[in-house]
Amino acid sequence: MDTYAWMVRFAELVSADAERLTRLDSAIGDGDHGSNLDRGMRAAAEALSADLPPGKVLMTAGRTLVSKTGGASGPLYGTALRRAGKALGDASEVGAVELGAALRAALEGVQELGKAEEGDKTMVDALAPAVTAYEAAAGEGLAAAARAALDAAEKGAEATVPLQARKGRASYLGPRSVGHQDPGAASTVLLFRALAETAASS
Amino acid sequence: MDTYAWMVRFAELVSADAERLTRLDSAIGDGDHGSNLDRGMRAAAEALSADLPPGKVLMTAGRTLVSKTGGASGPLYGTALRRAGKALGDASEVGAVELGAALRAALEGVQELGKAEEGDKTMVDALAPAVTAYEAAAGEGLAAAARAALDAAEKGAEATVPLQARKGRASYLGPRSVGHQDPGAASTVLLFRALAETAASS
Amino acid sequence: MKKLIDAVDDVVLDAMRGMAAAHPSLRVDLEQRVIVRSDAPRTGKVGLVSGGGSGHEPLHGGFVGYGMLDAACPGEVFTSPVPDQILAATTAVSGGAGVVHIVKNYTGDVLNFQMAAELAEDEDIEVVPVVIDDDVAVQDSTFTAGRRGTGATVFAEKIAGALAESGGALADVAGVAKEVNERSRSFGVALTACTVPAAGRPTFDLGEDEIELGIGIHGEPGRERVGLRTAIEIVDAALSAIDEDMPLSGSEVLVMVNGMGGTPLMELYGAYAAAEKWLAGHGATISRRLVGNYVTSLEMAGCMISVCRLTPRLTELWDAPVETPGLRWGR
Amino acid sequence: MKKLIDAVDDVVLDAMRGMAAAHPSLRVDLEQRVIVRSDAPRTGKVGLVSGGGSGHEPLHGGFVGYGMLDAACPGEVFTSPVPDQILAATTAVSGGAGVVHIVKNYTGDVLNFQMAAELAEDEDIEVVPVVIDDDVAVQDSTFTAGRRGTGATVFAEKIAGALAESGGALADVAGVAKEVNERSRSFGVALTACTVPAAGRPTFDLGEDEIELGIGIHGEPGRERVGLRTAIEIVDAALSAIDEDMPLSGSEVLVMVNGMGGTPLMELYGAYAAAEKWLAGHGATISRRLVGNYVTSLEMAGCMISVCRLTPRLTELWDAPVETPGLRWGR
Ligand SMILES: Nc1ncnc2c1ncn2[C@@H]1O[C@H](COP(=O)(O)OP(=O)(O)O)[C@@H](O)[C@H]1O
Ligand SMILES: Nc1ncnc2c1ncn2[C@@H]1O[C@H](COP(=O)(O)OP(=O)(O)O)[C@@H](O)[C@H]1O
Ligand SMILES: [Mg+2]
Ligand SMILES: [Mg+2]
Ligand SMILES: [Mg+2]
Ligand SMILES: [Mg+2]
Repeated sequence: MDTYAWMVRFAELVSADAERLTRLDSAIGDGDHGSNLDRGMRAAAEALSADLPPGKVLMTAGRTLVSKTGGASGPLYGTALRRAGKALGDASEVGAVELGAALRAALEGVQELGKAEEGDKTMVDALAPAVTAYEAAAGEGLAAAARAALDAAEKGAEATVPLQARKGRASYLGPRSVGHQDPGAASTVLLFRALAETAASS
Repeated sequence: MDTYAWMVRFAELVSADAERLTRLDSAIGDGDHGSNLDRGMRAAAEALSADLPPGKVLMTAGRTLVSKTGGASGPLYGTALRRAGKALGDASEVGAVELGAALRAALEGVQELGKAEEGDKTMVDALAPAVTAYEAAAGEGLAAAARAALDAAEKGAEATVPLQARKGRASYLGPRSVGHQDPGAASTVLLFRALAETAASS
Repeated sequence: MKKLIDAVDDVVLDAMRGMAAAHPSLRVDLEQRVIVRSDAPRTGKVGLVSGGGSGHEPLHGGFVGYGMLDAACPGEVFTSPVPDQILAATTAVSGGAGVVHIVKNYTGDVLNFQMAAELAEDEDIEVVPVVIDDDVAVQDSTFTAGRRGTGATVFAEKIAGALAESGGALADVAGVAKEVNERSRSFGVALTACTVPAAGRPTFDLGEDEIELGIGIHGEPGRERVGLRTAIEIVDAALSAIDEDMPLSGSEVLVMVNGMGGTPLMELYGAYAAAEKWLAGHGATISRRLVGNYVTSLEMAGCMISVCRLTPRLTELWDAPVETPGLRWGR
Repeated sequence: MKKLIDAVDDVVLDAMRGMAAAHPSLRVDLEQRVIVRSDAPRTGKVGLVSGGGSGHEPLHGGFVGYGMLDAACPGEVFTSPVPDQILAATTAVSGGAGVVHIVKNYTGDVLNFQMAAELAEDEDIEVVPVVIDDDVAVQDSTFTAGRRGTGATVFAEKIAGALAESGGALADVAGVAKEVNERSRSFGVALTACTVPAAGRPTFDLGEDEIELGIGIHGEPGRERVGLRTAIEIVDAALSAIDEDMPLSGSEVLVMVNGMGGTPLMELYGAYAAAEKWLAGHGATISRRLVGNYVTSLEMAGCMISVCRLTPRLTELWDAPVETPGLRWGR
């Protein structure tokens, strides 16, 4: 698994979709999620190089996100990637199983920091089912597992629409947060799309 | 000549046309001429009573305008009416000739205070030709003279459209003041419309 | 029209009620419509009175207090106050040493202050009017109404106020206000129009890609409508117009980057950075400054830049303590 | 979008450049993105640091100075600052007596400050965070992100700043900031939305006859959209919501009628008059107040009312001298 290619592709997808993410955040937040994540991932992509070990790639991306993103998504995405990188350790090759453990660590990091449960209408609603689906399909290999994770992330993000937010800015809207997709869940889909594309082409 | 009826009618006409006057003032001024004159003439109409001598009516209206209107039009209209009232003196009856002298005094008062010449795109452009036309027709009686004055005021006001302003707020616009009617000239038409209507019905 | 108001006809009065409740240091007379320092009149002190249409807050009511104005008379929104008001303010602050009227050069203001001065003279109060006409956007000429009074009004009120506070004589207080006016120039730019409550709709229409250069402070359109520009270009247009009229090279200047009401402070600071760079590049040094909303045009977006060429004496008077709702330092 | 800016991506940096040029009393580090009192660090003095998204000016950078904040870290517009920035501010003001972080309760702010505090502890700087959550428009619950931090931030920064200036210990400075937060409530109303430069269009759409009740300060929609109301009705809605949550009868209060950026001062004074009347009718006495733009939401039109139930000690700390670009008295 080429984590460098994954991160670069994630940065590209975020850049291409930044406006949509910001629009989602305008509806139930403060209208900056796209520009936040784009700023962070641009910096991350610049900080990375292809010759870093896979774990180090994710750790560097995570640290850069924390340093450059701001907002809620900076610490959350940053922690997710740092934890994932840490889980990979110094390994020079990453297989389906190792990546599964890394994704699980990422989810735990996000929940530890943000205290969100599934159903709170946050990125956790895409991340948690994606990780579970990945683990369930890990036996079929990296590409299949990543594909399953993407499907689950997409369904999870879609399922945030009818929810009332209990965490993040959207929670201030109370019942008015219903009917809109959570921007962080939407960007999490991009993380798994990048993963699926990278895994498929490797 | 019933100066009380004249002033009351002027107040009514201003009230009915206040929005149009303000719109004219928005184009080349600061968008308050209608509300200014309406505020002033409301107060003036309230301060007046039908049993005052004709000259006193105009003086009271003028003083009230000065006290309540503000802006450029307050002192200018106020002075015009005060001077006109002064010219009428204590007379209990006002004929065509006396009113002519009063109107001339009003014009002089406005020009003394505001230093505007004909062609500067101000109320003077309606007032001056109206006074001249009145004087020319005074021999035909009050109603005819007032009618002639109204015609001249209307033409004078219309003729301000192509002019570039040299006095008042419109002058700040330079060449951009061209193509709009001067609001003070437009309200001066109402003064003469009120006069013509009052003279016709007396 | 969306405004935080009750009745359209009462906006000025309601604001004065708020000033009265908020500032125990001020005496607000709702009947006469004047805002007066609570310690006025002070025997032997030259009185300093200003006024004009409302909608330029904190000008003028927010500049009443120690070291600045003794009284202000707010007219209706964008409408000069009436002579009765100005007379009431003048008598309220007259301590026997005369009263200076700071008058912005608008026909209405000039005429109403002139009538008030005549009435005051009848009551044996000596009045010296000082007319502020600093706006370079307007071509000056004796055949016209002349230039408008805008941002330099704040400079004149602060500096003349300091001199009056320290016991300056009538001629000197008026003289220093005139000196400030002569050494000051302003130029304003609007990104949006504003809405006079009584009119109910914006004074002018500006397209999404247009701005007005050379606006006044009464919601009146400017001298030229141009395409949207960057802050650096806008600051360049303003300072170039000022510099052309009053060369700045070699001067120590007081600069005000003034918001017209609806532009965030963040943007005004950005414009100030551009102004500082421009002036440094043209040989002028900023030694004093104001960045913020001081002479507004209701909720208009945009800014006005004012520059005063300082002298050591003017700097000293600028630095003197002032304590008003809108400007305060040194106490 | 019409803004007085150059490049959308540089608005915060350009504003900081302007702050740097305009205020010699501040040290502005464009690299680290922090605004620090020029006399920091002062040995033995508890440091007071705040920060948050930009676009709320003068909060927080405008409140750095004598008697208030020691440093501020402005994030991108409406985006929490990053831990590196907060750490830089914390080390810059650390005089060995510990540093208090004033944090507005937003997930992003809380997380970024928390990470910064951990980094600071690594450098042996003791940090005590105080979270401000005064906004009664948000239902409080342990299952949610809780209430937002809004207007009370100004109260906490001023009062804790006064205590820190006079030599208060770490626990006491943090304690008084917490006390202010507990005794304060706010409620905001928007008449228009605002436009984040990077987004390029208004955060939400409001009809010509609609207003938002219970807005935050980040351009986020409020808790309820209702028809246009008068100032008296709006003030009643805000103060009723506050009073319901924290009964005001019998209290001496500090009141802020805060403009969101695009509402003329005139209207804010009108609203203050209405607030004074409302409070008097409900048994509360205003003994201190602010009327103006202190915690803005770019150019949003509207206002926020904040109330703090004073004690003699809080009043004394409020009255203590302060000298910052945004708040100044007593020197
Ligand atoms: N406590 C939390 N746990 C997990 N995710 C969260 C939490 N709070 C917010 N988020 C995520 O962060 C996203 C918003 O990110 P962003 O807009 O960049 O930050 P901010 O809300 O500070 O403006 C939300 O859509 C949500 O998915
Ligand atoms: N110097 C002047 N002489 C004669 N009339 C003038 C002069 N200046 C302005 N006016 C008249 O006053 C009118 C504007 O009145 P108004 O809008 O009420 O006052 P303001 O210009 O102070 O807002 C102009 O349309 C013009 O006719
Ligand atoms: Mg956001
Ligand atoms: Mg007008
Ligand atoms: Mg006017
Ligand atoms: Mg944000």
